[in-house]
Amino acid sequence: MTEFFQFLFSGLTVGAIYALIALGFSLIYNASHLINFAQGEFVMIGGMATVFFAAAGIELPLAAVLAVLLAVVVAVAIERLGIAPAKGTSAVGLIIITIGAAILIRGLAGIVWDRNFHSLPPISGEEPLVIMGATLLPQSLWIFGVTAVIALLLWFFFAKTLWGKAMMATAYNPLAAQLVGIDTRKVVLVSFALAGALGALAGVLITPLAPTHFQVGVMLGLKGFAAAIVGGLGSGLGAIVGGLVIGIAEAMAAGYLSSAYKDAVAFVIILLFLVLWPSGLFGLRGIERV
Amino acid sequence: AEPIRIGSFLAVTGPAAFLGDPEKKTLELYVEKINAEGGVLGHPLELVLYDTGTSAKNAVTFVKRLLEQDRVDAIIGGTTTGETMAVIKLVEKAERPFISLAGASVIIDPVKKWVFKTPHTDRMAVEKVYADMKKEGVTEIGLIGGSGGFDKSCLKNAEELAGSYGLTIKATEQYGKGDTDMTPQLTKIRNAGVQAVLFCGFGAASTIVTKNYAQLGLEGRLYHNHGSCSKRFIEGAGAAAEGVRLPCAALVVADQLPEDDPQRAVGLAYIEAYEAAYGEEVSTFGGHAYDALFLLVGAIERAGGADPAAVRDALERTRNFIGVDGIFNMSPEDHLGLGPEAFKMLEVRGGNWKYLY
Amino acid sequence: MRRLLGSHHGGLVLLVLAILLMPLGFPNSFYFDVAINVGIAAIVCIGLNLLIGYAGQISLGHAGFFGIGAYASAILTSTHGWPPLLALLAGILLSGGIAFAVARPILALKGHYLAMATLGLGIIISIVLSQEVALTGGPDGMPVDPLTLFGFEISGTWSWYWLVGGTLVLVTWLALNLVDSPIGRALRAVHSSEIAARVCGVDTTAYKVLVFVVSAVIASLAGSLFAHFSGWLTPDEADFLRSIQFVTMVVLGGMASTFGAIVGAALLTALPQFLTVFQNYEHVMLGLVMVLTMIFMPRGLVPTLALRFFGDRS
Amino acid sequence: MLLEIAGLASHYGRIRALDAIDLTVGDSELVTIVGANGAGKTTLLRTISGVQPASHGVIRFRGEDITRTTPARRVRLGISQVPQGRQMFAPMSVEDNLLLGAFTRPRHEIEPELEKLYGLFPRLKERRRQPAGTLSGGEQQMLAIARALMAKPDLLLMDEPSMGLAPRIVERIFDTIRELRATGVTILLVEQNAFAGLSVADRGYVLESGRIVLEGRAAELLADERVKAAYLGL
Amino acid sequence: MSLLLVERLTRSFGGVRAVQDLSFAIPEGGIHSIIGPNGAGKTTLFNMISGVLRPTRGTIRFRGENIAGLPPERLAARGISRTFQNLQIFFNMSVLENVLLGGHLGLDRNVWRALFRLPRLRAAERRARAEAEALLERVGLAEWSDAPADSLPYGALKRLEIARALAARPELLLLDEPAAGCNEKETREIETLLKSLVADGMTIVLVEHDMRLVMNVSDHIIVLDHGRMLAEGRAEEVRENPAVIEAYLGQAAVAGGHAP
Ligand SMILES: Nc1ncnc2c1ncn2[C@@H]1O[C@H](COP(=O)(O)OP(=O)(O)OP(=O)(O)O)[C@@H](O)[C@H]1O
Ligand SMILES: Nc1ncnc2c1ncn2[C@@H]1O[C@H](COP(=O)(O)OP(=O)(O)OP(=O)(O)O)[C@@H](O)[C@H]1O
Ligand SMILES: [Mg+2]
Ligand SMILES: [Mg+2]
Repeated sequence: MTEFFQFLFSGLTVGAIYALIALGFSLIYNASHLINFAQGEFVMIGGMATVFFAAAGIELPLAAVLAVLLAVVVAVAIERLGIAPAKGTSAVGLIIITIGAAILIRGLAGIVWDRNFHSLPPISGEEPLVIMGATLLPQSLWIFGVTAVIALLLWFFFAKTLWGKAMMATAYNPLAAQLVGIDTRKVVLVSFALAGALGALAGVLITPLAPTHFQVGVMLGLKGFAAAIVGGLGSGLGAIVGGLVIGIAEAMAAGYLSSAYKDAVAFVIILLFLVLWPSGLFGLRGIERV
Repeated sequence: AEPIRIGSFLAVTGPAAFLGDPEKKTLELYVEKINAEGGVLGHPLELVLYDTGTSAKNAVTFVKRLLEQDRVDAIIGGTTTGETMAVIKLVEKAERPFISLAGASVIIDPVKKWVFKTPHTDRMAVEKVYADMKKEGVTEIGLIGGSGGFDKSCLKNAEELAGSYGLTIKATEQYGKGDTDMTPQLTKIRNAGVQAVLFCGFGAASTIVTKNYAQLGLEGRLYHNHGSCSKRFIEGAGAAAEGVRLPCAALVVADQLPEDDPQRAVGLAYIEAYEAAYGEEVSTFGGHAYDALFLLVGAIERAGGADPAAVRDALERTRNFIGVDGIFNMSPEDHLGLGPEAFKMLEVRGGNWKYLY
Repeated sequence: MRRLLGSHHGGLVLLVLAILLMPLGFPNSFYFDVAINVGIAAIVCIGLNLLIGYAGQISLGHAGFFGIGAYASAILTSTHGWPPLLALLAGILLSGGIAFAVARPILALKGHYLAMATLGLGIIISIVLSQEVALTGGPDGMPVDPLTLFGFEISGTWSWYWLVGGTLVLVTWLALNLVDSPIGRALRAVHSSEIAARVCGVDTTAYKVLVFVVSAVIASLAGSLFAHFSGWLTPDEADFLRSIQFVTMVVLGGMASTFGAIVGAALLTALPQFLTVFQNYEHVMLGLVMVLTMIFMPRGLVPTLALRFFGDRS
Repeated sequence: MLLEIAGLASHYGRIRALDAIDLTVGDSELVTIVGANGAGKTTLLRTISGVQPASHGVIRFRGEDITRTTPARRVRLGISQVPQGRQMFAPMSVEDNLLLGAFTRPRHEIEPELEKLYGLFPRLKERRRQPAGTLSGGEQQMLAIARALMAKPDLLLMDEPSMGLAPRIVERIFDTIRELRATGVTILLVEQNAFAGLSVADRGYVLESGRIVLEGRAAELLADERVKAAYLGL
Repeated sequence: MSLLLVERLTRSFGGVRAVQDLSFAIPEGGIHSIIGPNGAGKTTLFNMISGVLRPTRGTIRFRGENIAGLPPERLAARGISRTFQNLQIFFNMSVLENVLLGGHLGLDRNVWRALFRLPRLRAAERRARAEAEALLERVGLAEWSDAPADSLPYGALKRLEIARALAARPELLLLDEPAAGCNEKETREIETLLKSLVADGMTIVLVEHDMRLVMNVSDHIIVLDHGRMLAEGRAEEVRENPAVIEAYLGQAAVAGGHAP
């Protein structure tokens, strides 16, 4: 039983990280139906920039804030310089732009910062909590908490505020959105800025658990994307559940099946989920009619 | 005078960037230094260096480019075993001396006429660890490593060698690319009942495994292989790293070596130069590149020029070359020339390396 | 000129001429090597373009099929001593079989969900390839025997150049024919409106499966060629980053344009060689080229240029 | 003059869809544009709303040059459109679609307006929670009209508002148009049903191949032989 | 025997019953109109007949066989063709190619012949092109033939859908508001076209809100309301039915032709 809880805690921690990244994907998706493959780079910027600002003598909390701001600036730059000017580019073309941006950011990070890995101290110490005989780090609790709060805020924003609805409307039908007076350019820009901040926050939170380096965004971005898809694109709750499903699948596969094939098992599970829920667990489906 | 052209292909980016980056920096630093001091035999060195992105396919293309287009006199590179193995046929056919920076022993065993290497083999690292385990009275162990070539080669050697040191492997676990938590794997190892664990990997995973090990409160010592010989590891893992043992090149503890140890001076000089130039800590991987470059320079000097065949022969006759990885004595049967004594056993104590033996 | 590019036989003639004449400008065999890699990637991209560009079904997992072909050739020839041609066919059967088996459930998905599913499929394949050390040599890779065809060993860049060039021309010709047939039209219809296509009598599922299998088979063929050509094979070739590279080639070159696929493959294979002059900044430049191309040539290189110079919309 | 357009041209790529359009709409006036398929009616309305760029000429609204302002700003200035093809926010509920129609309005004005429009289209009230994309074609058309009205525009652009609606509802739409006009809303109407369109209008324009070929009082146009032959099917 | 026999057909979406317990018969030949208020269930009915939607309950017999629930491609093969109220044009193709696709089932679809571009396929393609051109001529789109479909104005797209549906040589043609977005003159052209198709022996079911067109061409009218049959009969009968006037036509329509 202890064993099970240990696997579960691992899955929850990792899953919450994936969820936090997935929320960034969903945010941009909600405003523009775009998949931003540079989302993982925001996570990288969050961690790396905090490390380097701190190394430059800035207090850690301030360094983290600056890192988040830097990610926002980068996100805004991607939107302004990459996405906004690309009129008439297909959906896949826009994805290629975000992939290009990711390569560019990664390249710059490797030059401006370095190609080493770096860690940050945890927020509340490293003394593990023991629950049901299994251990859990306080940092995990921080990650759960922040993820839950952000998911709640996003849910409130999209479900309850007109601004949130305007953001989704922009994605559903940009032409109609303009015709009802929504400044679609601003909406998409804001979604990028928020996603940048979210990604960077994730980076700040996970670096104490898993060191960051200039290429850390590749795999984290991939897992975050998978979480967003399994949960259903655009759904905050979906991002969380999707993240946890994948995190727990990985942990249980490593624990009970085969650690060598745990990633493969996780992806098999993702495929099964997609077959059963073709638009993700909480994704919109069936609104198309003729 | 005509420059002597040294070609290089390294994994400056991609999964092995952590290894390739210091290799690149080292080569660039010392080529510049050598040229500033008048070059080799009066010829300046010209370094042609390509980033493979840790891809064997790119390695092949770049080596062809080095051979055909850049017409280099010798090649240093191949950060990973895959990149190295993929190009061996090419350099053998082109008959150009080639010094690999990758770990696996297959590179030089069996011996290939034009191929040399500088890093200790991962087999040697495992042997060093196993010897220590045996000395500590350990008989049952667990293994954990990543899915990359470096990790898997270490795991494979560990499995093959265990018997000869009287060790039983109770559990072998793996983690995936970019994983952020390895507690499930370590839980399984713990449940298997082991007295010590060997970690086969490098980079961020070193830190994560060590922290998770402490979090779960595993008993018995955690050993790392030489992939963790970096101060970053201690910094990242913090208190969790205390008591970890691992085999490293002398370079890592150059300042703790006895005054009369010939490697001390070489190591300290390299550390000073590298850290002054880049403001970051040296790594043993950069050290492989250092040794490769100076082995090559020495051979060129002895050969009296860059003629490939002569340089190759001279390389093969390298005696008592004091590098940061150890003391090299090459022969037609041994294109590495390092003995197991090249590894030093270290332990993390008080947030620093402690040189044991 | 316009007619030449517009009607597909004209384009094919240009391709043949390019392949025939290019070696005149090659100072050494390194150029052949790049050209061969371009050719191999182009073969994959032509198949992938049928799927992505024409049928509008994204796949982020085609490197998996490339890898299956490559490893089938490597393992069956080097370890089991099969004749290369037979190994190549076995690879094709295996890739095609896997593609066929998974096609129905996977292709029922749409858009980003399909992207995720294919990505997962590719990742699973690449994990198997790197975990089955006994079979594949693991992440460090395995050697591959040279290609022998009808008793002749293909060795040296010259022979490889002609072999890959010839295969490329053949695949291009077949793809152009397919696209320009009722089947090709049906694929494009699937892209645009599945429901209307079905009402017109198109069995959309069957066509999606068909094109998925065809593209997987083509990728497998290219993988086999690559394995023999390179002589050493690592699982990186089946990695998801490689899959994304293939898709990028197709999109940069121009979706729904067979010649676009070739140009995209050429660009992304050769570009890194040019970008080495930027030293540290080569990745930055690569990213920049991708972004700028998609901004200024939103439909991809070939269709945008064709439109600009010939006012041709196709 | 509320809306003044001079020398307006617009292109799709190299295709010129509008050419040298001069057109005015006075305060509280109802102006109808008729023209065959492809004449450029939709393009004209899109250009006025700003979702289609003008390549030449000026558009002035209350004397202010708005040729280059964003579509969103034009809505805030009081220009709202019932677009051709309905343009729903398909997955969102009917009510959310309507609320978004009032995106530029102050909060407290939204609720009464919503009730008023539900009164006009009871069908929409019945379906207020249903995703707009699942409505029938005609229901969507009602929603498109209601959504545009939620903005309480000063200038209402209507692109074939009667399309796909049952005859009884068409009647109601034209009644509404008349009422709106009576309350001072200015309307620029594009209508395929030229007879109905011109019957409610003060003035009219006839568009052919992107140019204005005829303009005048609505009654005059209705009597014009060319108009009769080409658009009234008489 | 009726060409199409619908029996107790029902389709619901969650709580909404779009079509309820509907039964009617369509004999072979002639133009049969289905009219009714917005949301009455006309398009839903078409969707079920053409296989786009599965009925919740009930049967649809085409030439005596129950076709309810068969996929659209199978129904297309049996001779049922349709147009869409919400345009479903292949915008990534030229106008001509759209029509060619309509005739997909009549073309050579063999993969091998396609891959190797054998002469038989080329000949079939040439014939199909000629036929498609003729169809475009017939709906008045001849001069647009090579234009990309996405550059056509709305009204022309409506006619393109008709041409595409005709290319399948259907026995039963379902038209969902073909005249929407067309002016009087264009509507007249559609009227002429429909009549000529019927003269060729086709059976047409028409959904349309343009009462002039409906009254002019229909041999038989079915009026739906809330998914049920409200009335059925010849044009004159339906036009004067008070229930139909109340639910659908309104007063002005009775007074004279069209609103207002
Ligand atoms: N996206 C487009 N690309 C290219 N040409 C277009 C596009 N949209 C419209 N056009 C062309 O512009 C011209 C005007 O079209 P528009 O839609 O404004 O006509 P319309 O008068 O509204 O017709 P309808 O009565 O059918 O709605 C037409 O010739 C059409 O072919
Ligand atoms: N997918 C769906 N989900 C929920 N309700 C639906 C769905 N499809 C149709 N409906 C409802 O079913 C009813 C019938 O719709 P249908 O499109 O058949 O009407 P119609 O008679 O064609 O109307 P119109 O004349 O406006 O085109 C409508 O009220 C519509 O809101
Ligand atoms: Mg229009
Ligand atoms: Mg309808």
